[in-house]
Amino acid sequence: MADPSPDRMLHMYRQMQRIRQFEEKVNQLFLEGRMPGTLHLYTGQEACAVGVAEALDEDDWVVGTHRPHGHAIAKGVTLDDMMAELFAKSTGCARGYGGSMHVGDPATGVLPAIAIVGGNIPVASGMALGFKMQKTGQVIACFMGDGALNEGAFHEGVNMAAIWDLPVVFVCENNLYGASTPVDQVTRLEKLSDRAAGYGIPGETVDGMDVLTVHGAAQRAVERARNGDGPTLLECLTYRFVGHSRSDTRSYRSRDEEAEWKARDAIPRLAAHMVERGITTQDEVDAIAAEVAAEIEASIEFAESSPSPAPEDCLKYVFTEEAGQ
Amino acid sequence: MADPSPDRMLHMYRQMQRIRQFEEKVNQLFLEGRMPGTLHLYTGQEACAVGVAEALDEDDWVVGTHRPHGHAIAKGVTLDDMMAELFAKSTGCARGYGGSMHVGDPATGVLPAIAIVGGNIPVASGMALGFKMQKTGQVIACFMGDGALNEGAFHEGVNMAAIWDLPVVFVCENNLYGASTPVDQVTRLEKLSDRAAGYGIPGETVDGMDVLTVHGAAQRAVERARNGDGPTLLECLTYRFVGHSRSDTRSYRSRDEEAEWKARDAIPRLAAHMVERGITTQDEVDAIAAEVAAEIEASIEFAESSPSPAPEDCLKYVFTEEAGQ
Amino acid sequence: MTDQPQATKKMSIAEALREAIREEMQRDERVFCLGEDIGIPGGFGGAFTVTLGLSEEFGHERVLDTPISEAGIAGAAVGAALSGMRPIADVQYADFLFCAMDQLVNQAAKMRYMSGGKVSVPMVMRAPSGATTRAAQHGQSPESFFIHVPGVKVACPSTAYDAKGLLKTAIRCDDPVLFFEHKLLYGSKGMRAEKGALSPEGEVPLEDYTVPFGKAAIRREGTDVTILGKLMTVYRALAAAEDLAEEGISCEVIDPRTLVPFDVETVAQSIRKTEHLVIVDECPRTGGWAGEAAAVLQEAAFGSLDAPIKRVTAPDTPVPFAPVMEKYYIPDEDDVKAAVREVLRWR
Amino acid sequence: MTDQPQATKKMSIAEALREAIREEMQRDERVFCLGEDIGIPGGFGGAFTVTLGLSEEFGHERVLDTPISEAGIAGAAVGAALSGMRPIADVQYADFLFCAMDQLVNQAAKMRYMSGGKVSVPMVMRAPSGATTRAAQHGQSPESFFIHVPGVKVACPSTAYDAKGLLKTAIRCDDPVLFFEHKLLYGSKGMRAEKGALSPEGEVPLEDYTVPFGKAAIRREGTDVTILGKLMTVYRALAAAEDLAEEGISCEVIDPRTLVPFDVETVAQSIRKTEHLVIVDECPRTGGWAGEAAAVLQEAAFGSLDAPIKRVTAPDTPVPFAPVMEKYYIPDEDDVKAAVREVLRWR
Ligand SMILES: Cc1ncc(C[n+]2csc(CCOP(=O)(O)OP(=O)(O)O)c2C)c(N)n1
Ligand SMILES: Cc1ncc(C[n+]2csc(CCOP(=O)(O)OP(=O)(O)O)c2C)c(N)n1
Ligand SMILES: [Mg+2]
Ligand SMILES: [Mg+2]
Repeated sequence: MADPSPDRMLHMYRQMQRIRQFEEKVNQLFLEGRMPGTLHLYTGQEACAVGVAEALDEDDWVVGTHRPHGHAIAKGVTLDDMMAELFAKSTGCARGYGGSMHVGDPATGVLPAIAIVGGNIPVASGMALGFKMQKTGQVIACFMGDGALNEGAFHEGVNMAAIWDLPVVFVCENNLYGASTPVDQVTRLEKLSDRAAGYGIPGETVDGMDVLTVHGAAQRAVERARNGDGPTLLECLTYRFVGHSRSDTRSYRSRDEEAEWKARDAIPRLAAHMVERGITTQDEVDAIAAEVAAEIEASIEFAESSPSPAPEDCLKYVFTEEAGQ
Repeated sequence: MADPSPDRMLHMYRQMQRIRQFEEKVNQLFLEGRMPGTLHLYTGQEACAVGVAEALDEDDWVVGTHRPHGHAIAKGVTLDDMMAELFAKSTGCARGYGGSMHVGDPATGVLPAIAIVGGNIPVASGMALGFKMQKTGQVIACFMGDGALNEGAFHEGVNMAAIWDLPVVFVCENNLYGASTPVDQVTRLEKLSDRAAGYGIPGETVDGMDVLTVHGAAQRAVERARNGDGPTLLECLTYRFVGHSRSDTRSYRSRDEEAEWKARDAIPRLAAHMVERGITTQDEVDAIAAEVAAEIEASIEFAESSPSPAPEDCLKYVFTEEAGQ
Repeated sequence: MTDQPQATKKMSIAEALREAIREEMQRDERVFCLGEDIGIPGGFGGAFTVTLGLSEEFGHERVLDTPISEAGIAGAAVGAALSGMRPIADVQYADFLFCAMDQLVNQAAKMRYMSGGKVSVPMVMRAPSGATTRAAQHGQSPESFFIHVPGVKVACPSTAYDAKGLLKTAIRCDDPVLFFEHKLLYGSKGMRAEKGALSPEGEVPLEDYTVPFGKAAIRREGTDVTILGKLMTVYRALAAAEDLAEEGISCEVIDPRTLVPFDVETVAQSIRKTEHLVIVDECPRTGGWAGEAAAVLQEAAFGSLDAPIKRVTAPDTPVPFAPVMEKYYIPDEDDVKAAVREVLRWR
Repeated sequence: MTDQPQATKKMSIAEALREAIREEMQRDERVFCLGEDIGIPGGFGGAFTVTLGLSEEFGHERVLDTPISEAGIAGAAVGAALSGMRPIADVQYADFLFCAMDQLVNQAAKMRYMSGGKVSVPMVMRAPSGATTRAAQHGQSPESFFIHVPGVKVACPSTAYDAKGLLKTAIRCDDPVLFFEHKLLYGSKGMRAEKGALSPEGEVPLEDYTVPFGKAAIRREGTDVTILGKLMTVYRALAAAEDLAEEGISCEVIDPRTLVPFDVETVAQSIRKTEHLVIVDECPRTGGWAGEAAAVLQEAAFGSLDAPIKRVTAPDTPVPFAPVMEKYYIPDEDDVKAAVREVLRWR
């Protein structure tokens, strides 16, 4: 399949850099005690979010998981909005109400991430139903981990999307573990995308460490969705380079395995690909990384200088009419 | 495949007659206002319950659905116990606490039926887990309708049974409708047993109007389960000859369709098969039917002359230690 | 109660609900129904006939039959609402809400808050409540669970007028609404009629009107004791009040109409007059709505209360099957009368 | 409190729970654990380390890692219990109980009743509760939902001693028990430690003992006001009592230890002495446990109460993320002190 345009590839590279660097920074801030809450880092999986998001139009949507930074940034939530949210500031994309696990921004087509494993799947189907009924031509990409495939919500949500040919792409990021649990301990399937057959929809498994491969598969799935041919289950084989959450020493997996996957890092891989084809130079690539680093520093400044919500603001936004109750 | 022994075939015939006649009677009692509650009749599907139950040992278990009379009678709950329960008497199999939708009797290996569609599936897997851990060699058959396959509970329960090779047989009675909803409107699959592939377990679709076919398939599935080879999804194609529940005029399906299926009634079919092979005579078959009719009359007498629970008995059986709270 | 417009028609609650849905679907393209067996040609119109005929009128896309997937239904409603639609979802029996609990409690109720107010979830989830000799899994009154879910509103109509007016408010509300209907109040006709049903019919305006959330209705005025009930127990309370009047006891009967928001003030005012409060509820006692109402009102009306607040509720048991036990289980007018006499002994 | 045997060891609540499980698994072959990430070699020992090391000791069959399938887990526990086992299931955060609600409410709680007492479901479902800057879907305190489910018991240990003793009672109980543990009380060590945790350690007997259900503990004696709290709020109440003592206000602090059964009498007796009651609870206010307790106690101690019962609870909102808002959300000692002063103004 033909590569995307050079501009798009460069943009993909920038987006992956944004995610990677954003998370490296927030992890550091978190460990320094400057950032509250908990963190599930996406590091290593960037190609999945970016490959998919770049197959979507601006007014398409995504909905993420408990590990949503990548999904949100890839679809366009700004680093300022992200950083301020993680800093619990009222300039954050969720005004400090959501934090790391619920980042999103309707202005960029990102639903608040849903941190209940599998919980976003029926919601995504519902949104796709809404698109179809309103004939908007929009598509939603619903991200999920390998672990989510065993939730009842997956089953009900995917089946509904299947029978009604809804415009949704189910993206399963199979990073081999659900928290500490190896995927082969919780399913008998070798390929998770084989679950698609149970709903009569296409399933495809691709290299989730190659953004161009993900992008190609996502484009096909998005096209099917937009044409009224219904959902696809797209499995991206990937790996999180880091622990499940802040308190994970990763003793349940081997350092060899980690090294093997890190060698397949999607970010240098795309850079090498582009340099090889003469699409860009290593200098330009390095410049992008440096620009992103500066952006991130700026976002920290933005966040740190932003106001916190007032304590009693916690009473707001329960209902649309504040005085409703 | 070889037929079961003549004795077993005659017993199967008797069991199907028991279910059929029991329900014809309770329906009449119900319409006359002599019986309280609601009813979901199993009429037409008798071959499924009987074919499966006859493949089980006495200390094996079954768990039924909202349409459980057949499951319970097939596994050995007596007509007296059944009738008294439906009459809400304290001699009923659930002492009048459960009624039609919750018939069962642990003494015969029948869990109280679970009337939440799909709700019995995780429970069945759990019981099978208990059998496996205790190395009892027991098996449980879990009945469900075609509609239950779209519940999240199906997905979670079947997957668990699959990954742990649990001794359970999932019996899907596909009677073409979930209440008024045609099965092809709620799934893209032609064969529901194809869902089995999503869990890496065997699936098989059989003629649910032929008790010997069902029995053969059930035997294979029970054997797999007992040998530690895990669960099977057994789809029985069948039909309820009557409405979904007492208040169903069946306007959502055609009388032609009904006639077609009624022509395949499993009860005369087994009788004909046995008579043809010289296993029995029409007279003997008629005698069985007459014996069953007498049994049912006796059960009505038993039920009607049994005491009702006292009103305040409703406070009992919440906890094991009555004074616990 | 809001002023009633001129043209009215006698309707059952099922009919009034159907009217509300029909009018809202005519008024607003975004409104649609989804649920099990709601629109199948020749089908039931839902478990209690509420959507009967609507798929013929509006098409099967807007009266959408779903698989038996309650979490999927609730999630579909959440998502469709987020996309700009106005879904009216339903479960056939309120008991099945437990299958959809994550979607209702963790998603529908929290989406707006988690987004910092940037999204909203205008959906209605209808659920038939109450015991009707169908035993433990088809007779629960789970409305109390939902008053404990910040982010959802809870409506409980007991008359045909309210059924239409409250449902319209619910459909137009930008927040998720749990809408509980009592099986014995529907007045469904034909084979779907319920044994022992009360089926109150009422004059219902044919024009557009709404009943606001959070405004209780005084169903009967009185001076000696306030009785608070909802859904079916409003009628139990009214029957008790009728009988007690003959004994010279004057009862004020109040129907909150919505549990969230709850009109504390109307009840508190009544207590200031009557100095006695009895709460009648079909939910099991412990942790139920009656307890919450008692807790709020003992505070709001402290000093006015001449006696402890008495709760008349279902006991802390599942719903039994046997009609004799079920009758004992459901609070009835005799239970209410006994409670009223008891609180009045403190005078 | 029951008499404490001799040999004891200082333990955190996480350790005490682990001890209870270990001893019960040694004592009774039927006892086993199932849940997510509880037994993976090199793994976490569950979300809060409670099962750490147990799979090494008892094998992976008895410390069974499950798929992420909460309804499946709960159902497996129900079924295994019905087959004669004694499962201890868990969810990683109490918020996920909503995914298993049908199995818990419609199956576990009702199986015995629906069978007319012929079967029983001896299972424990453990659930970590409480807000810890993880926002709306990982910080709920859903215990109040379960007091409204007839057929399940509800335990809420606040000390290491109780954690071990109540969990043993739960495991030996023939009925389903919902067992709520507070995340800030575990005292989990290392990287799994919680920020802002209280982690009370306590002397825990090394021998076998149980703490009975339905017997409240008086955590501090006093004469002016009774404060009822559970889990984390017991400590908020004790801190408030400490401060108020300096103002000359003497508080009695009571910890119910189990919500179902609930020890009304111990609290009522205290009220007869103090004539004032404040209830502190991290559950959202409306429909929460504090309301139920208030409703029961206004009746049980009517006439003794000199002031309305005051509830100090989380507000009717989801759990916010921002720590400043979360601090406002969670009832703390200042809120308790203000409430105590308020009820005492009625003297
Ligand atoms: C319903 C539910 N159960 C459990 C959890 C706790 N939990 C959070 S992430 C996680 C593992 C998820 O695994 P997977 O779906 O593979 O996603 P990954 O973390 O690998 O991205 C678990 C068990 C949860 N958030 N929601
Ligand atoms: C969770 C749940 N949802 C809905 C229902 C209402 N209901 C009872 S039976 C039924 C249809 C079931 O269809 P199927 O599984 O095919 O079984 P059948 O009735 O055909 O035997 C429905 C929707 C229920 N009992 N439980
Ligand atoms: Mg994973
Ligand atoms: Mg069916």
